[in-house]
Amino acid sequence: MKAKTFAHGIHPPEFKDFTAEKAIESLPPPEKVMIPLLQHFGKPAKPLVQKGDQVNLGQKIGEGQTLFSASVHSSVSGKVISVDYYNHPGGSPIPAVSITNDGQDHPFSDKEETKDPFSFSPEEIRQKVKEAGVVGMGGAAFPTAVKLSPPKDKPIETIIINGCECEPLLTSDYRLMLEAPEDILRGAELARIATGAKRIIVGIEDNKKKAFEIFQDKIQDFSGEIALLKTKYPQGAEKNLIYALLRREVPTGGLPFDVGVVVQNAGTAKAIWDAVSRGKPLYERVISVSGQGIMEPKNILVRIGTPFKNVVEFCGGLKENADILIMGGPMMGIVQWSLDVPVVKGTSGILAWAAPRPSLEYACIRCGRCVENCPMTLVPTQLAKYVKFDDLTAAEKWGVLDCVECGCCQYMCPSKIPLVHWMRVGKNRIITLKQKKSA
Amino acid sequence: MSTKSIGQEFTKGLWDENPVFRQLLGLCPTLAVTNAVINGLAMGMATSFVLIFSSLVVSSIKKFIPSQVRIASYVVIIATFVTVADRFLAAFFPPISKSLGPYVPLIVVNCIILGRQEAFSSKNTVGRSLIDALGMSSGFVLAMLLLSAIREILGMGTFLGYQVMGPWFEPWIIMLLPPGAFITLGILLALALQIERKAKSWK
Amino acid sequence: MKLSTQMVVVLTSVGLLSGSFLATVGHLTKERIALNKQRETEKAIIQVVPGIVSSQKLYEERDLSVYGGKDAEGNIVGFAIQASGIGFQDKITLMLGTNTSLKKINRLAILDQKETPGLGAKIANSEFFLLYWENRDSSGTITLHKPAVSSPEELLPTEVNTITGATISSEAVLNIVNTSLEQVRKIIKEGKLTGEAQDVN
Amino acid sequence: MTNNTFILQSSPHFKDKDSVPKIMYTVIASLAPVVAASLYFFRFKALALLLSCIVTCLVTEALFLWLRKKPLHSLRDGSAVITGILLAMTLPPSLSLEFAIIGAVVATTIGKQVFGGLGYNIFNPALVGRAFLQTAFPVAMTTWIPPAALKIQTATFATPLGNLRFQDAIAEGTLTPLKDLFTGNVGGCLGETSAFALILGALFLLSRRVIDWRIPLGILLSLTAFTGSFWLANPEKYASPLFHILAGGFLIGAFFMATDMVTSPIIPRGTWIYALGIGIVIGLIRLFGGFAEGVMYSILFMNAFVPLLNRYTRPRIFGERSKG
Repeated sequence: MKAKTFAHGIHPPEFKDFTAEKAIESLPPPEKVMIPLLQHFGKPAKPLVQKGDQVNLGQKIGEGQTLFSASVHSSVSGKVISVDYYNHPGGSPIPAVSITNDGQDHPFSDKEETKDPFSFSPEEIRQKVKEAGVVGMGGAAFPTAVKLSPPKDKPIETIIINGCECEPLLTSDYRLMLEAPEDILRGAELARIATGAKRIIVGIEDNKKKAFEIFQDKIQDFSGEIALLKTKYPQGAEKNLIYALLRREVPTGGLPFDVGVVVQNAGTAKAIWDAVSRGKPLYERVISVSGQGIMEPKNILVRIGTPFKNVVEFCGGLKENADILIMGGPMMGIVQWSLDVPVVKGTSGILAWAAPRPSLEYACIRCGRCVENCPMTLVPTQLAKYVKFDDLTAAEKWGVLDCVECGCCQYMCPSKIPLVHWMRVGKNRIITLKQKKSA
Repeated sequence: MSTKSIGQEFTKGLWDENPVFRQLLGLCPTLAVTNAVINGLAMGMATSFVLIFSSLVVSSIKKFIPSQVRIASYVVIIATFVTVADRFLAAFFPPISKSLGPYVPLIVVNCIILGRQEAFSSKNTVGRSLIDALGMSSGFVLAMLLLSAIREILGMGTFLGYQVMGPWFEPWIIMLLPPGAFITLGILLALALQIERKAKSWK
Repeated sequence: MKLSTQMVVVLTSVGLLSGSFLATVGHLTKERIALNKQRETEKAIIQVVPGIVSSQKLYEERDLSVYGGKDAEGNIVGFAIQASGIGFQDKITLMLGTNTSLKKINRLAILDQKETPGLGAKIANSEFFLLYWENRDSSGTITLHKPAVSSPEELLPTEVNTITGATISSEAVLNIVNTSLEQVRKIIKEGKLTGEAQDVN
Repeated sequence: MTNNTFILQSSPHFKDKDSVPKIMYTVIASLAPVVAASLYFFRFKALALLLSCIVTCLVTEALFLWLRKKPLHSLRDGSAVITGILLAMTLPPSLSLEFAIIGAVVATTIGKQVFGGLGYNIFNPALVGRAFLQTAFPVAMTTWIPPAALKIQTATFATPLGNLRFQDAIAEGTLTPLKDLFTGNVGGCLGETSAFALILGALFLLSRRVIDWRIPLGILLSLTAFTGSFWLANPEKYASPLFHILAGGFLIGAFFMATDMVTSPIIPRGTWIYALGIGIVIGLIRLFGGFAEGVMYSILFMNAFVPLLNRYTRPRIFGERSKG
């Protein structure tokens, strides 16, 4: 079978050996959790509890406000000690519910649904997913219920399960695929039912042969297929994944809906299954704790709201020389200034290592490597120049808004120009300008 | 109306408002004919002649010229003196006339001259206009001399036709060609700007 | 005075004054300019046809004039052919002195050229180029010797020298010479050359 | 254990090991065979020219950095050394050193520093230096000596292309054999004689992905098409494309000069136009122009179009629909 792929992209070192063969361990619930009310793409949830309230495991503590929002659930049972701003891995403080764990936290009551989950109607599935506060687990944390509600005029044909995990170091999805393949496929089946799609395609990179074989075996029971993809970054980016599998291009500014596709991360598929089959809210997730700066890299199942500190301590702590801490992958992850931030729904990994000395920035020597590797076929160096000199019209015309911030350009840049930074600046300025205009 | 002293009126053309280095006017002849000092000098003199006499005439008849037709009148006046210069050169200095080619008639469109009429002579007295024209002419001749001296010395190893470089010197032919003119002028402009900046920082 | 009238009056008078002034200047310099030109041509003719005392224009067309050089008795002893053609950069005008049979070139002079200074412009230089044109046999086509030689003795009588690095300019001159000789032969054959052309076979 | 202080930076946090100095030193390494060939063929003359060009480029660069109050450590990026080597490789071996020094000064100042230094220049600095020399000292720049290894004693010696263009080599049957062109046993500039050494260096560059393969290929294709069509029509008068490829500065130009990153387009479509343009202009100059060799001018000519090409060849953005 020939591995499929897209044009451009890069091959950063993988470093997956740290954790690839380590089975998922469970982190004991911490004494205190801080659960941010915004852990997703969209508006923050409205708090449903007050200081002093007693909450149970899995109890809804924040209600999703609008369509683009998701509910938040308690990950322990105990007492609410505050509802206030708290550190957030995104950078700026966000309102969060702090809960002390009373240790009563018996495992989640697996009250089996009396009804066969596959006989639910699309509307029922969406409702249960929404109720459970499921969001995309790949990192962007887009509310899953929204993704399962395609507009009427855009019939969905295919559900793609994203098993690429193209970011270096991360292995949480890989472990899930090895340890719970049925749950992922069942979740995919539910997504198929909810969107009315005809088939499921699971895309797996060819550096995860083991997972690929398991899935090839398990897929027999479902109406779908497994596709082998070339190991390449950013193979897991939605638009590039769709192109690699179906040779369809999502139009600029559009969504996968526009080409009849819904993409779900493997972890998300499992969360959908848990939510629909057992009514289990999304209050824990699997993360990879890895990197040269971590004593014992591991894959662990963590309650949402657990401080990074507890997670890192569970993995033997940081090495002396570790001086960079990242939530997410090394290509798109966000640096953390402290270990005192909580794990959120979008946390796919916690990485640490000794950062190399920052390299000197040279003038652009127009080598064209950013152009050659941009998965969106943009011209990053030109865009950066337009943004730098505030020619936003040109920047927009040259497609700055289509940038997915994957970082391929900056990874390859021999002049070490912070291209992604300029893209973000450009996008921000253009969007702010547009909001001002429409206001 | 200008409020400068007579001395300032003259010296401004040499540096502060030097037509070539500071105002970047009249660059066409500056680039085209400065491949030998004699040509540069002749061009400078011819231009000076036209500038001085046009300024005199324009400043003395400025009262009679309605502003709607002033440019047309200036051009006629300038063209008259240009033709005189051209004929004079052709009659008495045929070799120079030949090597300057069409650039003498082209003095008509030299911005320095029309510019001074418009900016100065049409607003000032005859005396002041004369001083201004003399200053500007000197500035222009100076620039032409400087440029053509550099180009002739490097391009032929001579100055006004006299050998100044030793026999070891291999002439830089590029300096006689248009690129040499651009490169020399560019470097001189950069120097002028630098000197100006330094002078400002001292003040 | 109305503005429009004033405009007309001013422009007319400025124009009239300039015109009359220029007419005077033109009149005063006209003769001298013509004289300059004539002298230049005469000088060139005497230079290329040695030993003559006067000359007479025998033929003229665009880019080609033929002058007859006369000795003290008024006999034509040689032709001076003024011809122009395209060089490397611009038009080249030259004066070619031949004997009356057009079979021998006395000398060559370059009247006007705008070739690359220091390179193609050497065609106007005796030491590098014109020296090699003296006393050439022009009964057939003259050819260029490549690469350049350093003394006329190294050339065949029907050959002329090349300028190192300026082959195109050298070729251009050669071309003008060969073409004009051909043309003049034709003109003589057709009997269009007025004046007494002697010794023409 | 948790008193580590963390570095804050924006993503991506991984960076490729390639850097500007690394690229530059790779280019220098790739020039080794060419330099070795020139030293072999022209001995001491080649060494003297090479050293004076490199040293002058470095000194001039340092002077300019000092004048512009820029950090001197950017001298270490290796770009000045490349300019020096490339300039030396395009000079005739008989050139006196003072000309080479003038050329190196011009290359660094007018070719590079007046635009703002590395990354900002429009024209290939080495070629600017050479063009200046060619125009300033045309005779010295077109006087050739036979390679020392050839052991031929003649006063004047023509390059294979000069021979073809100005001495009717085909008609007289004196066209340089392809074998000599390949090994480099011919007259010419220091670095352009040996096709073998050039191809060796070029393969190294291509394998390290330092140069864009489109540029040499594009130039090769268009030059072959151009000269080939004339050759097929009249082989008595025109030389074969293979001769044009192996003779003169084609190989060094196509692989080492036209591929200069700073002065070539960044977008593949522009790169093709640029490369095809160079090939055609080379053909035009060699067949119909006033010079025997046209590589230098054609590259400089197309360099001038690079900013325009970059501006008008925006690639189709992924997912962008073609306008109806």
